[in-house]
Amino acid sequence: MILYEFEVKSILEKLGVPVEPSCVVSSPDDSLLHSCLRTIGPPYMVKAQVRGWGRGKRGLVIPAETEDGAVQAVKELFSSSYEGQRVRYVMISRKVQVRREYYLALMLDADSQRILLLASREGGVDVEKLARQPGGVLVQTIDPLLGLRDYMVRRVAEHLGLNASEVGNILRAMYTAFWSYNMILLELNPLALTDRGLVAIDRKAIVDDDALPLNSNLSEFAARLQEELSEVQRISLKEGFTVVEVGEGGIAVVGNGAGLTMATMDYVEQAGGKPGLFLDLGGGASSERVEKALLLIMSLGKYDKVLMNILGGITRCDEVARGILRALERVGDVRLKMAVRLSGFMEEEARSLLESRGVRAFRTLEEAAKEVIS
Amino acid sequence: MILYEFEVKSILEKLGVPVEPSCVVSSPDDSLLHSCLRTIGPPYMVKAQVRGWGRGKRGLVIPAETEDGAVQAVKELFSSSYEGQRVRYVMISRKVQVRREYYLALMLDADSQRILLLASREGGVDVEKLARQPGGVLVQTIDPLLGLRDYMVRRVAEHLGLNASEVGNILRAMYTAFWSYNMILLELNPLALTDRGLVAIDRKAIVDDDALPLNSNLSEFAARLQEELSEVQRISLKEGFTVVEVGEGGIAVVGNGAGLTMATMDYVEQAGGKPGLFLDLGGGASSERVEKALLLIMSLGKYDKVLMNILGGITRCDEVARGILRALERVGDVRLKMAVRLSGFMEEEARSLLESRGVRAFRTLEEAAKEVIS
Amino acid sequence: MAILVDESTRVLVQGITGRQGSMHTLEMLKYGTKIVAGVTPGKQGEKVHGVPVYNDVFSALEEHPEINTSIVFVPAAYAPDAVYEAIDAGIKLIVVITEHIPAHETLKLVRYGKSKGVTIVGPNTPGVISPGKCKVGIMPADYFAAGRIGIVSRSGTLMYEVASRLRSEGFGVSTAVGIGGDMVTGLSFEDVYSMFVRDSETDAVVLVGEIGSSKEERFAKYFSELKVKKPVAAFIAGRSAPPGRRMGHAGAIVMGDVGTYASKVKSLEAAGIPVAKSLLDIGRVLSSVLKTNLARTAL
Amino acid sequence: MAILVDESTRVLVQGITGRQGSMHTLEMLKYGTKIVAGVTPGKQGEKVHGVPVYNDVFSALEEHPEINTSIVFVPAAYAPDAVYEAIDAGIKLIVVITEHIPAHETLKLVRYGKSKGVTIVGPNTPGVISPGKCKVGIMPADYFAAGRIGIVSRSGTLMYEVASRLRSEGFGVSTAVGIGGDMVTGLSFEDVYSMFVRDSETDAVVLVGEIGSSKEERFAKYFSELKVKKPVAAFIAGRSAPPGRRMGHAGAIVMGDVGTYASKVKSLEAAGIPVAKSLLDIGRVLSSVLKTNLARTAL
Repeated sequence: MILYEFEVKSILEKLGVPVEPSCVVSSPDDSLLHSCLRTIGPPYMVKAQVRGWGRGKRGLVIPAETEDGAVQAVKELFSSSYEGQRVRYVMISRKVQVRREYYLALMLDADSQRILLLASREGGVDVEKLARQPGGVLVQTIDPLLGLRDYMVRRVAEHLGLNASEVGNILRAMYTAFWSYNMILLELNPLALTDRGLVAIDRKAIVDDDALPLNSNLSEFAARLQEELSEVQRISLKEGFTVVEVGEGGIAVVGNGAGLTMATMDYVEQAGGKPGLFLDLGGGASSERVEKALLLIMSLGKYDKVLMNILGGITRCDEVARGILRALERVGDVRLKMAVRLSGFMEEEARSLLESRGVRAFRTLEEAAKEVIS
Repeated sequence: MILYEFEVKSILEKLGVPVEPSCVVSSPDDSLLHSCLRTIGPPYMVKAQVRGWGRGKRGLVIPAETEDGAVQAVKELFSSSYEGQRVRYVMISRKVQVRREYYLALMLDADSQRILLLASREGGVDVEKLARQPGGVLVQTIDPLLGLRDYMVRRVAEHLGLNASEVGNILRAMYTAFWSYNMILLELNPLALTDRGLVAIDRKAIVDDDALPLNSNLSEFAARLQEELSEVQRISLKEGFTVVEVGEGGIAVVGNGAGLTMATMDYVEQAGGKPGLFLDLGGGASSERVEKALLLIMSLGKYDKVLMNILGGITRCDEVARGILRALERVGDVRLKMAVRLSGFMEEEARSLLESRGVRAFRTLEEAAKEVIS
Repeated sequence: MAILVDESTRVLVQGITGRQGSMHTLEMLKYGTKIVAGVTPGKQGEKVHGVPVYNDVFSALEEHPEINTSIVFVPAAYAPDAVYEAIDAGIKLIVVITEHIPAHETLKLVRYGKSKGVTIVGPNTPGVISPGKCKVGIMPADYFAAGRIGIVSRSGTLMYEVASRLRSEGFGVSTAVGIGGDMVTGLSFEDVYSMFVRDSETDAVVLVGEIGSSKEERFAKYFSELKVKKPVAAFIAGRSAPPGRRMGHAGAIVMGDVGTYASKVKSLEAAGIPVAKSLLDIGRVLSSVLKTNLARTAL
Repeated sequence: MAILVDESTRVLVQGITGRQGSMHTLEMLKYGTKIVAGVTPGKQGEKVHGVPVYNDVFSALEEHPEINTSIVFVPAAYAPDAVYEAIDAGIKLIVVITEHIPAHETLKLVRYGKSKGVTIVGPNTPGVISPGKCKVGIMPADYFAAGRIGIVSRSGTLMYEVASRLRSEGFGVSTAVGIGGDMVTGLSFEDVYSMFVRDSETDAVVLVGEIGSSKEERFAKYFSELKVKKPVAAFIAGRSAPPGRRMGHAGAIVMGDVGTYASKVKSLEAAGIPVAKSLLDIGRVLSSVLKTNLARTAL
């Protein structure tokens, strides 16, 4: 889950990272807006809160010199959208006089299987460019059993040409946040040098979805996300499905396991079919979950064909078959063309269940795919 | 440094370990004594506070049923001594109704180079006996990079037949204390099971002397120890000497390095001499420190001979020689018979310095020892 | 020989009384795996399909010192603790079936395991099977015929699919290893491949990858620098997937443009590893590497 | 060959601008040790006896990738951090001269080093010397003649004394290692001895111990179970010391009655290791083990 900037700000602020004064409104008519503007005082930076990057380039950050200008900017942002999503929150910050911008980040790197601390003398959008120059970005590895050590702080401070104790306070807070909130990524970009020292004026974080049910520090943020979900997303999250719209095709590809479902989709495309939806049931799907997945697909109204590829194992084929039959019963008159490939644990039971109700079950992916592509 | 029981109690109490009500007085006339007794209420356990073990066996723990009895006990304890030291503090505790006694300890084990968590179903003095039976004491290793994990808590609770969440709270507090106060040993003995759950009614800890100057959590305890030191101990601590009275002999053995000084003392004894004092100067002794060490020995008035064995390296022989000469100058008319063996870094300079003032410097330990033994 | 598990494997099942633990204990026993004990706190004295249950790993090991492998079915919230216990008790191979363990937990766990010389398979893995010898996992055994091809896969069901296609084309498997689908796993492709290279019963390796992360690219680099090799054929899922999102600037800094299907295929092919473009092609590609490479890589 | 340090050793001095660091840098240079760089935060660009100084270990290694050994003179409060930096930068042998590092810090440090395959000598050690080849330490070089006897010692100055007695009786040293006098150290007697056993330039080992802890008893047990051995002669300081205090019940539970002079001598002798009863005796005892044992332990 990508956190909102204002959520990350509140985490960092609690941990003692210097930030600018700001407030957040959830509509242009928010009763807090005017008192907020007065408390903060001009000049302002008015920033749409979005779950993603590239906000600046899309005009979703607007500077304003006056209260009126800020009100105008807030209105404008609430009528904007970001990747098809309407803007739900707008943050109004005191605009800070920046002498220089830096970049600081912590990330969990899947490849090196370490935590990486990244630091650059150039904040903002130039970081990626800078990274291609040798020595442009300092990459310091942090061993998870050791944690952040003083020598790392010294190296970063040295690289940035900044005071080690100030940088140390920020890094220690970041490292604490990283673990306390299961952050896979935490970026301060830019970290601004002002006349009063360092201020983290923009910040982003991604938290590990697997930690959401386990880490109570995250419940507030998880609840906010929950409210924003579409029906499809809500069901997917609840049932453990991964659902991705992959194109304009009419074939929904369903499988158990991400790799298998992807490979199935790849095959459909190679065989000339047009996949439109990817749905991974996850491991050990029960009949209820299979039923829900199919009802979900039907509810979207975009797909006229379903190719389901199930390899039994932790998943029982007969459970899958029962789920299919229950879904078909529920919707009654079905326009959906359905091809099921089943193999593995309880395969024969599944096949006879399905065929007793006139649903064809194939032994190979090739046969099943042919059915929906033709 | 061995902490006082009341010091350990205050640490554990802050960390949430259940303890009995108690207070500490520093003299039988302490103005707090009566209000203390009233607040706690009878029956009482009156306990001398000593830096060591075996208090019970020496009659330094006295139960009292009434206020008067407790006052009596306090008086008695203040007139007692422990290993030659007068009792400086007495703790009055509410006597707790004990259903069963357990033993819990954390120690830094030099040999396995791990932290050991020890747990026994039998508290009090039987622990050592119990340890000889297989399974009598549970020994759980804790990896310092991993820390205390839930499975360890479960194992201990299981072994003791106690509730895991109650034991867990105590163990987590102990583990925190162990690291926050650089404890080499922390013992709850006994940990008592009462009608209101577990209560740590006696507790001991040793902290690492090397942490005293570095860990501010320890300053309060270090300051208390400082007040109790004799002049010799104070100087030794300040200068980094290790001074031990080893017997009734008149020879003070001085060396640079514990191993060398011990070996020198061993040699003296084998050659028929009677060592009385062991003094390790430590590494890199300056002339000032050598001077102070010699003045210290003279101030004790018990030793008429000094054998000094110095191997130069990090220590400069000429510095040692200067220190000797300065000490001799200071005391003027010296009764002390002094034999010095010097070897290594700046040996020749040292030898000529000493001999110019009539102090004999030997090349071998055998010769030097002969001088003081004869 | 095979790798990781074989006839000498003696298994402890952690979380044996749970639904999954119990069901797969039975399946493994049916396959012939030597399961000697199980653990569930508070259930000491019970039996699951005849296997005795203990409260903790230490107690199980006291009674069954022959245990050399553990399989973990404990739920995500408690799984790390279960694995730490197994590591500290001295078990050297731990297969973690559990999914949804937070990545931070796994990161520490894997690092700790490595520091103690412990091999962790998973988490979120179907496990390991050496057909005809031993299965420590949840994979349907029928898909895996015994033979001389090693399989290493990030994905579970896709590994079954690949195994079953190999079987239908006459290839058997020496050992199949699911390294697990999570961000952080105990084993990398490189780790497993190097075991196959040393295994006298493996002639070639099928690598089953997917888009995302740079695990395949890293393997390609490793492979291209190796001196002693066995032939490898690869399959990568996700050719038709739309591009995923990157992790902000940090992702771009650290990973560059890797992780896509194109990047993976390019890296592997540049290293001399042919990539089957379709599931149907795997057998053919494998046959081709076996023919062309055997001569120069025979050990 | 020798062990730990030899002609191929390239040294980084951490804390080079301090009094001790600077003085011993000079001494080591005089001995012929190849010191290629030093580190003191904030002093980059300076030189100490001609050795360039860097702000951090990573910078030093960038300029001098040949560094394979570090010697640490950093004060106790900062020494652990310095060692962590050296470990993380990839240096595989670290000699920690610093004394008074709290035991908890050393415990973590040593464990961390081991988990990364790093050898830590010390803390509170005089260091390591392979006479005629390389000295990474603070010992007075004159005491150590080159030869074929390995020395391993807990104590610093006592190690010099023993070396000088060996020299005066005609024995030279292959390598002398001070494992350090602290409670927790990076190397044990066993670790160093096993290196000597593998070293073709070492014929026998002199073990210099002292009372307290059970390091000597553990070595005796280890030695008695070894198959391939070289002769050992021991000396233990503290025969005349009054008994020390034990660490409460826990000490008794864990250690029993070990740690005394009598216990150490008994354990060593039972394992077949003769103990010199006096400093004057070491040469004779060493000669005797060389004669009686060489035949059966020649490698």
